[in-house]
Amino acid sequence: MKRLRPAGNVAELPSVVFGSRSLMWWATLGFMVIEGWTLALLVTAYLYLRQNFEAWPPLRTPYPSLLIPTINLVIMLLSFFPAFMAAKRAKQLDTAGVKRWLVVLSLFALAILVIRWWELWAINTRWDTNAYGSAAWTIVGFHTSLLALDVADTLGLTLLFFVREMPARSFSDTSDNSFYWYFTVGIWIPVYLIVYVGPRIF
Amino acid sequence: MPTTYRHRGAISLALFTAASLAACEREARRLNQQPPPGPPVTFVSQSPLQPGPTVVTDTAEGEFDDNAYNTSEGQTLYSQMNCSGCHSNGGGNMGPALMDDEWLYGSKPNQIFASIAEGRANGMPSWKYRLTNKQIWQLVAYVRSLSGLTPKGARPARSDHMMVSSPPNQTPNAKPRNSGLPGASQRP
Amino acid sequence: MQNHHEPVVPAGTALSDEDVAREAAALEEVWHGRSGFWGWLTSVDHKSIGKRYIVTAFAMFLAGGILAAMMRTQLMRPENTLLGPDRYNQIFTTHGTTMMFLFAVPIMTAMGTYFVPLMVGARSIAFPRANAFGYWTYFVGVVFLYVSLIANTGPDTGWFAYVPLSGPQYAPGHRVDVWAQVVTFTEIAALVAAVNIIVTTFKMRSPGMSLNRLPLFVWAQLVVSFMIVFAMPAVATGSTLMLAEDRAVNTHWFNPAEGGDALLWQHVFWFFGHPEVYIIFLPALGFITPIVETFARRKVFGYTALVMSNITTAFFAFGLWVHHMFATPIPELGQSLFTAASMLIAIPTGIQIFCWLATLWAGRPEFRVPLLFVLGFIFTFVNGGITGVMLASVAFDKQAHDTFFVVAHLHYVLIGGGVMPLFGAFYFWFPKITGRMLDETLGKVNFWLFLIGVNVAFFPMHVLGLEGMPRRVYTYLSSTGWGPLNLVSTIGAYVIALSVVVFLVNVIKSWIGGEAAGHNPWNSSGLEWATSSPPPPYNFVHVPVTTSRHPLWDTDVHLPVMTGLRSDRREVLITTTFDARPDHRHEDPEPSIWPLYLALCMGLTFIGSIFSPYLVLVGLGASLPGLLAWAWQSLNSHRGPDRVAAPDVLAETT
Amino acid sequence: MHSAFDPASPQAHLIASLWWWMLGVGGTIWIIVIATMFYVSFTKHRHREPDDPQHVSEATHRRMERAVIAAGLVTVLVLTVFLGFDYSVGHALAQHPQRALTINVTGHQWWWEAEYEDPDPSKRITTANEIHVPVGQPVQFKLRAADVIHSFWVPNLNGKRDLIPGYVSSQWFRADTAGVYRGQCAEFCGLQHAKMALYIVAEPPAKFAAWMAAAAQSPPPPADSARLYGQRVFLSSGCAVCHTIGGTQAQAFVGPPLTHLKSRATIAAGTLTNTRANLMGWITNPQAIKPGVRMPAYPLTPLQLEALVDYLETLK
Repeated sequence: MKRLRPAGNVAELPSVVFGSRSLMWWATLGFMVIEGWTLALLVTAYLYLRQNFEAWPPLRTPYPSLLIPTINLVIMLLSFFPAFMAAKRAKQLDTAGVKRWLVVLSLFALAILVIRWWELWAINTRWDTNAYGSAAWTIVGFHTSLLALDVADTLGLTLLFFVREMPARSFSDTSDNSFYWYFTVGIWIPVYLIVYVGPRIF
Repeated sequence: MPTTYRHRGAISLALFTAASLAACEREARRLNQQPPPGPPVTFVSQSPLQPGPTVVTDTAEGEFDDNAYNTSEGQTLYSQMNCSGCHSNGGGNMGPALMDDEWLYGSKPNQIFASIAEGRANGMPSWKYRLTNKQIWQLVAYVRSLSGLTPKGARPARSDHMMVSSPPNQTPNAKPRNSGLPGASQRP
Repeated sequence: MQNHHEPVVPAGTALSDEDVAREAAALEEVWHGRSGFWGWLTSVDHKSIGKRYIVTAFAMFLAGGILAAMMRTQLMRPENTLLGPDRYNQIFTTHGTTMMFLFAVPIMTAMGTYFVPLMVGARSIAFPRANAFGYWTYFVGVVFLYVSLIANTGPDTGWFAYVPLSGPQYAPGHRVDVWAQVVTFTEIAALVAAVNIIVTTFKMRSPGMSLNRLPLFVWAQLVVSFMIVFAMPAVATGSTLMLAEDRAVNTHWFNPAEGGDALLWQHVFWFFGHPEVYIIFLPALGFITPIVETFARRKVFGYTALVMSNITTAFFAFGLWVHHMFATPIPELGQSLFTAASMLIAIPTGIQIFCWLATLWAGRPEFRVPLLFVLGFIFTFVNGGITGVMLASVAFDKQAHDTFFVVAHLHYVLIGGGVMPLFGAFYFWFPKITGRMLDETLGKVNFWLFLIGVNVAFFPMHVLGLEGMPRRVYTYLSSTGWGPLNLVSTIGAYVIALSVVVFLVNVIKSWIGGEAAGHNPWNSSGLEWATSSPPPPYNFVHVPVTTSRHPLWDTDVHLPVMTGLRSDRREVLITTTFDARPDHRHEDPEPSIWPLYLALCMGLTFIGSIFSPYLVLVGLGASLPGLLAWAWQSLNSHRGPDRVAAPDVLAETT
Repeated sequence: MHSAFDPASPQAHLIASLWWWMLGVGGTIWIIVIATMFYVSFTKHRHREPDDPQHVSEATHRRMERAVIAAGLVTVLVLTVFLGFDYSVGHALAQHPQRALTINVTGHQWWWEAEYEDPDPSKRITTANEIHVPVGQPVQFKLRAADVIHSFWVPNLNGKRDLIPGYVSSQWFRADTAGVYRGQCAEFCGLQHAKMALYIVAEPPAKFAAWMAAAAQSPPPPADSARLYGQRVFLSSGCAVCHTIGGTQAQAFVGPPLTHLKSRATIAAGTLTNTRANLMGWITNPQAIKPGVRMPAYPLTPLQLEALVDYLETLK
């Protein structure tokens, strides 16, 4: 074996970083790509099945309701703000600020998840009625599982901030949590348009 | 401590074995069984009030009711023999509904077997010379699955047809009621 | 600040042996987890996980092989009654499912899990606990499939489970549900490993290992990880969502009477299924370059061409799926585009083979067992590649599709392109993993039996297919005249089995009493050879600095390293994505039981979904405290102080 | 009689010629690559570089570069020719005839139903597992599946085509040589996928027309009492709930039609030759011959069985 010769020293480098420098950010990104791609494939399958029908939604199948989904969409868009604020405070290492905005975000997250239940029924067609219902339920249902995961993540993080002392790394985790929240909400917009608005258009 | 662990291990092993054996039975497909010699259909009782000796067939309930393959073969027969012509997809039309909890002639496997094999008044033909015992038992299993009388794990899901009624795997477990047609038990 | 970012190596003196020993002792203290059974369950060391991954996946190769031997015995003569159709269908489906989902993909990611951190000079993998979780999830799938098979609930509709045969009406019982969930476990495991390998490769490379110095093994793993990220969601969509839903909650994805579509399954499945082949094949190509370089005693010719071939193959792989569907009623124009794409993909593969041949030509080859397996790879794989080009032709495929010709082709490609290099890799890296050399003579016996067995077993199948023998038949009539060639093929299968037995004997014998290997028995050039065999839990005493593509072949008498990582906590060095300049220090997690716990929860959730929705809720409910405990544990084991680099502040915290 | 190597139609000929050409070119390429492999690995030639593994001389590098680029170009060239040949064959195969005899083929678990299309519904002939076609005339198949996916494949005549529920696919060929061509379901379709064969009987047009005429007739009623008893057994037992016999009350299409059973060379979708003994064995216990097949072992007394087979043997 060759002898080791020091070529530099890394002791002065930081040990907590934010954004794309940190490993957790990359893991979050990977998760987002996988889940986003799965959702994209489901939407493709939805549009593929569309070709098997003369009308969309199929004959004797009601349109999805728009009221509740639209309300929830507005709440989701508003939730960008607490997510953004939580990330901003985290980057300032402001524990009180992070706590405050995480609580707000958690409330938003819970509200969205609860409304999602009625939002599923707003499809107005059961999953076992026809292929249209199956596709719509699967798409919204899959997004719901992403949402639930994100809600659990947010609630867990908030809880930890309140019950124990958190190391500096948790600020980085908070900003990654917001990053994932942007994704969950952002990806909902096309889903909303296709599943709820789409049948009235195509 | 170690003994508890061992006990726990033994119990979970036993449970695991039991589950696997149950799965074996539920998934078995006994394809090549020699048919029993003799007349096509075992004599079965039509009603408990029948005069003379009451002969009840051995129902082999588990082999059919709790067997996914046999239930599925029963489903195939149901459509091939055009049972839906009268009973629709279980919803009933000319014949009585099969997916509700009401049974005119009893909901026990051997009672349904008798209904299929011997036929019933008001139009139900006798199938004993057209189907084999095994086929009738398969039909019995399927018919019972329609109203949630067979173990859930063996019941079929939707078929590749138009959805007209909810599939057996969605039917809640039912408690059957033997209503009986007025005077049904007096009929031969 | 800038100085220590520069990987340029200043002249200097080597560390003394005492310094290195002291550092190693401190690291040993911090990085060595608990020993014993509990230590084994909680281990998050990528080498320990990688090792059990490799062993499990290889056990699956043996299990799938035993099933194959049973099938070949059944087909040995016409109208054989050893296995009935019911058993046979379960066996061939489990064979395919095992080989594709539980052997080939996992063993390739397992090799990546073990070697990528070593090859990029990292102390650990990016997400060690997720890595353990991935392994345990896969392990649940392994156990589940084989318990089901023994309980007569083995899947029986083929490894691509075409609907409606695998749908709710024609596949009663839970056999196909088992298949769908086994696939789910593989998906999760593969995706976790893929993200892990991508992030490890992007962020944890040794300082100076810019992307154009990345070993080709790692390039292959990186490209394949990206393929997994885009391919696995397709099968997740198909099996975990659509098929499982159709069977359990009566959705109509594949029911034409309610607007569903049986061809949708084929599109979704093959959009995953074709890249799957390359997910198996590209890592195997990654094994070949270091073997060729080492035993030809020459740096590989055409590094850039090899990298580009990898990347283009990955891109094309996603544009070929329809060539599995040429016999279906889809528009002919579409089909011809897929023909062209299927032929195009032969070009990058061809170029890689030409580059290795050129390397051998300029070098001074030394015919040790790993190199023999590479030659065996070329001998077998080129055959499979050529039949692959033939099958890309729509007209010819309509004859050969779904026959034994395809069976022959896919085994030539997967055994030639996957298993041959894998055996080479076993012989090559076994010394690194165990510290012992495999026996050379037994290795040669192993090689020749394998080469002969594979060709005797699979070559006759080409002829059988064109003589009209469809795949997946449990028997055939003697009047078809397929008997003699089937007998030959069965004999070949037994020769393969014998060869694998020789390999097992070799492994056991060498693991117990093989010749000690030392750090770098083959005098190879990669960083994995710069540490002891087997490597210590922390991989490297000091993170090596890379100055070329062949760090250990550099004329420099010393190995330049970075010092300064803490030895009082598990700390790894993170570098920048492209240039691999030191960026920050990252605290690596401690051993944990929670990955295993969460994997069991996932097992409960997905296996439970077959039986009852309540079990899904129980599984998910049980995993929530697990997730919290996972986070809690890493907060507790945290050892400060930290230096925080936030956009607004740079602060010291504890 | 069951091989893509032995084409009997222009379509199969085209594919076979493509195959032989591809085999020749592909085989040559394989030999060249393997020969090169042996050459670069095992020969002692003067281009081997010195011991330093990092060292490759300019000249050697240039030679390697040229060789790899040339090999790459040859690959591209060969593939282009492959592609051209394939397109021309594919184009020829895709030209469906304007006018053709049309046969509707439906795949069942595990037998083939074939209905000869005719504008007059009463003239439509339905048969099973053996499809007669005229030599020298294009025959168009419309393919449907009754349950799961099957694949229609007669290698001597043309490539295969999948039968997919919800789709109607089509396939055509023109048999140029009279003969009996075996085919077999090529897409895995369940328990008895292995025993789902079919035969294409290609015969001269006159003979084919005679077959058509005969097939349109119902068989004569039973002539003697034994056969009459056999018919009664057929009609009153389980047989008639699944099978059709023209001119009788048996009109079910669950199983193959038996109107002209004895005109077929095999029974059970090509599994057994159509002899008296095989027929008896099949009726006695089909599950022993095709485990899982939909036909049950119907219990008959020996007397009934004899009479039934006597009757079935009259269905010419």
